[in-house]
Amino acid sequence: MEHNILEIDHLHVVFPSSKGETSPVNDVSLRVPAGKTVGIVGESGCGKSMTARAVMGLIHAPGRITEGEIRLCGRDLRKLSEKEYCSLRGSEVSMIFQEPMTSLNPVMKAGHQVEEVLRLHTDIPESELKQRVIDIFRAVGITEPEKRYNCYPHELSGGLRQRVIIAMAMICRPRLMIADEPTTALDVTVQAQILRLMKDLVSDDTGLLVISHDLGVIAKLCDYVYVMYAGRIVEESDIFTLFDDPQHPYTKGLMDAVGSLRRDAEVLSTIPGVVPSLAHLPAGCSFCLRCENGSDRCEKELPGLIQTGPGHKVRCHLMKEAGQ
Amino acid sequence: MIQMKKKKLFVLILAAAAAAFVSACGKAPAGETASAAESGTAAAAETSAAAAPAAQPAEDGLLRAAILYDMSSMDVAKTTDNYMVPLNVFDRLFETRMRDGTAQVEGSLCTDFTVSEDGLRYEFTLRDGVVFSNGSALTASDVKYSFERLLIAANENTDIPLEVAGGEELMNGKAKELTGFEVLDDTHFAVTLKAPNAGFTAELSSPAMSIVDAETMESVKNFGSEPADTIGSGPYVVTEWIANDHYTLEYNDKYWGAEPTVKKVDVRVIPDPGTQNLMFRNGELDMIDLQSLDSSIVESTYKTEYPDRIISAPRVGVTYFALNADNEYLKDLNVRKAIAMAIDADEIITGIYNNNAIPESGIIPTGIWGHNDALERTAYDPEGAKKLLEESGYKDGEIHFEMAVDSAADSNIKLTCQAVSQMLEAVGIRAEIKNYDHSACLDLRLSGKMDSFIARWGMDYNDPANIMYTFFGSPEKTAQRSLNYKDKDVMARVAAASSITDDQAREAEYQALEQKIIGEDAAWVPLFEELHLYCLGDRVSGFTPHWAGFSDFYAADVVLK
Amino acid sequence: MFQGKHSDSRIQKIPDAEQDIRLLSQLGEEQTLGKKLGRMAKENPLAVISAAVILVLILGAVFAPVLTPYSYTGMDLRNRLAAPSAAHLFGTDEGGRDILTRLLYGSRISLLTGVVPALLSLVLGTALGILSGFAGGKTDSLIMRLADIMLAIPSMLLAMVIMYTLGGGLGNVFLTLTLVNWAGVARIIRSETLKLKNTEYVEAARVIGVSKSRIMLRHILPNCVPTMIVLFTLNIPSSILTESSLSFLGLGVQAPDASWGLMINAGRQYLYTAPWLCFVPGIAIMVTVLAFNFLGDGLRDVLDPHQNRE
Amino acid sequence: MIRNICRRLGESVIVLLGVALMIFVMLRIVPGNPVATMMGEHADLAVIERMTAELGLDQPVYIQFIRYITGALKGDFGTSYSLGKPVSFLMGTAFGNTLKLALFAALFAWALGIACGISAAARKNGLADHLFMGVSLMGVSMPIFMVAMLLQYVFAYHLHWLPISGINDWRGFLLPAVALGWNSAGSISRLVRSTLLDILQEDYIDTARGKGRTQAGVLIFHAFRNALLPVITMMALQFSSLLSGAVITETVFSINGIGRLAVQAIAGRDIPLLEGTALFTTLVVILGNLAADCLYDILDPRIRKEV
Repeated sequence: MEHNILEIDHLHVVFPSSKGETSPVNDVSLRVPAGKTVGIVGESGCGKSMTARAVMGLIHAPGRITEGEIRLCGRDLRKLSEKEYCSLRGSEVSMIFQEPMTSLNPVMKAGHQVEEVLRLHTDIPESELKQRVIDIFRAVGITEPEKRYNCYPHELSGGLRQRVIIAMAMICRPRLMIADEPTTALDVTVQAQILRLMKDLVSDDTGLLVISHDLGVIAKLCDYVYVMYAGRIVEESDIFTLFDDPQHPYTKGLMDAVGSLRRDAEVLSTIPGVVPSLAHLPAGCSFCLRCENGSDRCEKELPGLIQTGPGHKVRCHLMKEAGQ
Repeated sequence: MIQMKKKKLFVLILAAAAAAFVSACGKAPAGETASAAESGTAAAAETSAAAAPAAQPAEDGLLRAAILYDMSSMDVAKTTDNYMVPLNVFDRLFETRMRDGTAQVEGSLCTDFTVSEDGLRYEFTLRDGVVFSNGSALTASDVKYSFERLLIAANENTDIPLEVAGGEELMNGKAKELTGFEVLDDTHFAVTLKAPNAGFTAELSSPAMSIVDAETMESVKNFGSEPADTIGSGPYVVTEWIANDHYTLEYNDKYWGAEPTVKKVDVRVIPDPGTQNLMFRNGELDMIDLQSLDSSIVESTYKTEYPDRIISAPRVGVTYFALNADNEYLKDLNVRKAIAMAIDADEIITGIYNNNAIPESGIIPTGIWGHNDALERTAYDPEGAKKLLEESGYKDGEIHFEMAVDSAADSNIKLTCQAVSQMLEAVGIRAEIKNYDHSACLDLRLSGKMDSFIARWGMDYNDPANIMYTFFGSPEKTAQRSLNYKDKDVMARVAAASSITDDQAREAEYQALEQKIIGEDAAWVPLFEELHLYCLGDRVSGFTPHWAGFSDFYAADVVLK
Repeated sequence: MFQGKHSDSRIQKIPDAEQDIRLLSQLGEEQTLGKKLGRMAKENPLAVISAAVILVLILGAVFAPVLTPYSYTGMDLRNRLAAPSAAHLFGTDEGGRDILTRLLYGSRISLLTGVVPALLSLVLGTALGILSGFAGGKTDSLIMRLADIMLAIPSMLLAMVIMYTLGGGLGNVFLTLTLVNWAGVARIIRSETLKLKNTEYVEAARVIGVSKSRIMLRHILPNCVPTMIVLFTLNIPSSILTESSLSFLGLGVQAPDASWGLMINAGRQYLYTAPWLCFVPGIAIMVTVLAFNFLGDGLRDVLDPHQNRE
Repeated sequence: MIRNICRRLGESVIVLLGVALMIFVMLRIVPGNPVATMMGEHADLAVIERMTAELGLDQPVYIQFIRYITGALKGDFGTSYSLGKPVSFLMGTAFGNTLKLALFAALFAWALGIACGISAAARKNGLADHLFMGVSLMGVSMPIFMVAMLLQYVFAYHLHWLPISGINDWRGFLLPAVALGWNSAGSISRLVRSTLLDILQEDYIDTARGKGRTQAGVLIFHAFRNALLPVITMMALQFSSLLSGAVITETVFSINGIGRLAVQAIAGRDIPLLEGTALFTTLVVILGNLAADCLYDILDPRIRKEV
């Protein structure tokens, strides 16, 4: 079995709040094999960003990880001291955040913000730093990199800012890169360029974890996908099976909502109802309220992840074990 | 990149410093019992302050003193509140010295003088061989110049030279020189007065009549600001003066008199009494003027720690409660009498001044020639005061007037105001305290519209006229003191009293006037005469303060160990 | 909105609008002020304690005559500077008056003198600060030069002018303190405004045509609240202490009456021999400042949208 | 930027003239005659009138103002009535001491203030946060004379580490600087904490943490730089107030500074000295605020693009 860059087992993240404890990440397990791009898809608020933050150890107080293991290239991140975690962030694992407009420090030059990563994690002499940044800028497709080096974030367009953030994330060649909604804030043309750029990032001993609610992005980038709903993984499979044969009702709903050029539906279909608030989740399958063939067994009893095919698991009572 | 460890260290140091700082001030400072009343406080009975630095040996003759406010000028013609330089750098024809309890006028530059039958013409003989610090001889023409310059400059101290014939004319520019002053030869001169004045020699001993060197004065533009130009014949010369910081006096080896033990005086401007207190107890000052410290501190600190080193001398003068006769209520004699009966001066003396004051009953204070011990005081009788007010038809609380307080006055005076205000309230008179800053307060008093106030008048020379004439000499003078005393002929008699030649007759006249003004008319309520306390450092063995209890003193009178 | 059809078989069944609105409302119920304060109480006990302390101070001020037997001006020259004892809980001052009584009576003046000018200068300073920061150009220069003048004029002289023209009442103390303090507040709020003026959401609001005054009120002012609360709490002690120096000029409270500032200044020379004269009012001021500070912080955490993001 | 500064300096001349005129007008409203105060107890109305006329104080205000301004332009700021020395000389010596004291105090205040502010913000509502808040608020609510006298008592009198008063060597500046600075440190730390808490919510803070910055590194190199604007303004205000003299600290530690001169000028209605100290304070306030405004452009590029 190829070795995995990232292994998450039964991860639980808990947020104490005035209305009792909520758990945006509930018993999540996933793998990012070397050389592969893995996606997490789901509506906003389903816990996908929280999972990514858990890996980076950037969960906002008062949230905290209560159970589960996160291993990066075999090292259990939860056992690291703050100092070790800091030396890891940006060099071994890096993250591209969602909002390019506000993810760069407004009072620091773009070039300096990228240079900072090198200064923190490498001992490249001061003189060479600027050149390395200009090279990475050119690599991520930033035109006139020397000029952009001295620009401030407010002088750059959204696309350019996202490229600077990507440059920042990849400059130290991290083993794992996490992209949280990398293209959401960008217009379509720039989106395509960014996606192509991210495709080339993955090499055989690194991994890419992409988080998005946009199935188009997932389809273009990912080899293997996890579908999350209300803090839990409801379906996981390789990209082709997922699109050809979505089994979990929620995944099917998502697929219908996307609509495709093949079907000429004038009106896109939607999933009735709304994502339940994490505070009062039903005991059983959290999708039961919105599921057409939701039965009372669904409501009471939490279905486990059933293996319905090679590399394909679904969390739904209706599924039958592969081969039965 | 700052590691977290270093920051934690920094925080710990900060916390430790804060803790030490808080605990140190929490317990009452070492050596002091908390208060005179009872000592059952949390004051740690730690021994007195950590060993003060060893006092330097006294042979270098250095005396370290401190003052609260810097002098504004070294020229006595331009200032009346700081006499340190005039007393030590210049000489006068006469000096007033405290000899076994009474102030005596003694010859200084004058060795002898004769007075004519009608008391108008004085002939003086100057001491021979006296030279200024720049070597030029002190002659009669210098004395004449010293009289004339006061009238020509015509600012503060003009009332003494004005008594000389021709003084008025010189001041108004009608005459070129002081006609009443004849220079007979280098060491003899004669002065003719406009009217006989028995206290003339006493007046010549006041700091204003310091003798300056005529030659230097001609060449110097702004006399009194540069130490180099300040040429006198006294025991010291000013070697350095940095405004608002310090000035230094050093022994003038050309001085004609006996050589004092103090060779150098370093006077530093220390505006905070608390700081002076600490510096003295830390051995950085050789003497301290306790006037500005609250008497409770003097009692609890100095009287316990340095019982044998305290010098006390009366601050010759009187602290009085002035009543403005123009005020609608205070113009009524009964109200003024009731006020006098309502104030218990003894309570104030014991409570606020810890017995560092002598009760006064009239205008001419204790220690001044002409003081009348026999003048009986208005007895403290609040019930009598209430009855008197009722008889005069005043309802309780109807009488109200303002008691002005100068915010620059020292805390004992302010406390006295509050005590008096409360005593008056007890008899139904509302005297509301209103603070004024120094200039506004003076302005209001000069305008004659200040209802009532408590202040201290310090005597400048040993003669009753210095207070009687200043307060009751003329309608303008009494108006400027916001007393507005009404009896014109009494005021005329006060003005005339100065020229009575026979001492007994003059004394009897002043005492009769005092009985009329205070006894009958109750123009003001005399309270007490403060004692001026000083404390000597361990390098000083003896000190005789100025006869009138000034804060300024003759450095020559300090004896170092 | 949420119309639209499902898969082909259920084209006609378009969910009705009310059901969706009801469901949507569950998402984030609009938090009424009462609920917010309730939440603050649970999450931030310090703010609650502070509110209680402020209430106690106000009650102490109001019911002062009931609480102590002594009169606050009654002098007892035999019992000067007595240390704290059973008879006098906080001891007596230089005039032999009971310090606890004067503290309670003094709180009437000092609480007002602390809070009112701080509030007035906050309102005046913030308004002019935001206006000058946001408008820029001529208005900015005019307001800032006015601020420079107010900062430069010696405050004691200003106090005296006000006293001799408008009289010495407490109102004029507030006026003086406000005139002295507002310039500092204006400059700091202006710097906040300059920073906020260039943020994306303010420019976005400007682009869609929101009027200038609305932008100032809806976008810039709420974001200045944290700094405003800090400036407010910092101005309280300085106003209380400055009041005593005004009293020396004849403005406001006069000697036998009590205020915390006056008590501390009167106790100055007895600091080494009778430290409680200074420490008791000093601690009272500090307790007041801490109370307003924690209450301010508590209010800010609740009201500030940033803070309570899930 | 340069054009902006020149315009500002032009405006400042108007402010200076405005203040100078206001002082004259104010002194006419407020009672108290400089000559009477100078002469004190022995003041005699006749002599006062004559001296007042001599000094030209009985002239209408605008004539006095014009005469003062023409004199000032020629560098002659008149002679102080109460101290008898030229105002420029008095201000010269006093300014030296006040400047040194201001620098020592500002250094101490800002170092302590910023360190406490950042540490308090780092652990919001933690023990450190409340400890620093208590210390800073104690500083703000204790009058300066108390801090000064207690420091003097403990460190100078008791422990003999530092001189009780006087500034003949640098050690003399330490205690006054701490006394003066403690109050300013309290304000700075409160403002730094509050602005930092705001900025820590921003997204670029997560980016910085994502780059591997430690908590302290994020606070100082990213968060604090964005919090500087209001902090710099408060520092400018504090420094100009320090430069216009701290009369209480100067009194307790016997420092011949501008503060004492200014108070003496007001108390004695000493017009030349009062004008001198007031104009000096105005200049210091103008330059302080101008420096702060220029720093805005350097610190926050978004503001710079407007100029």
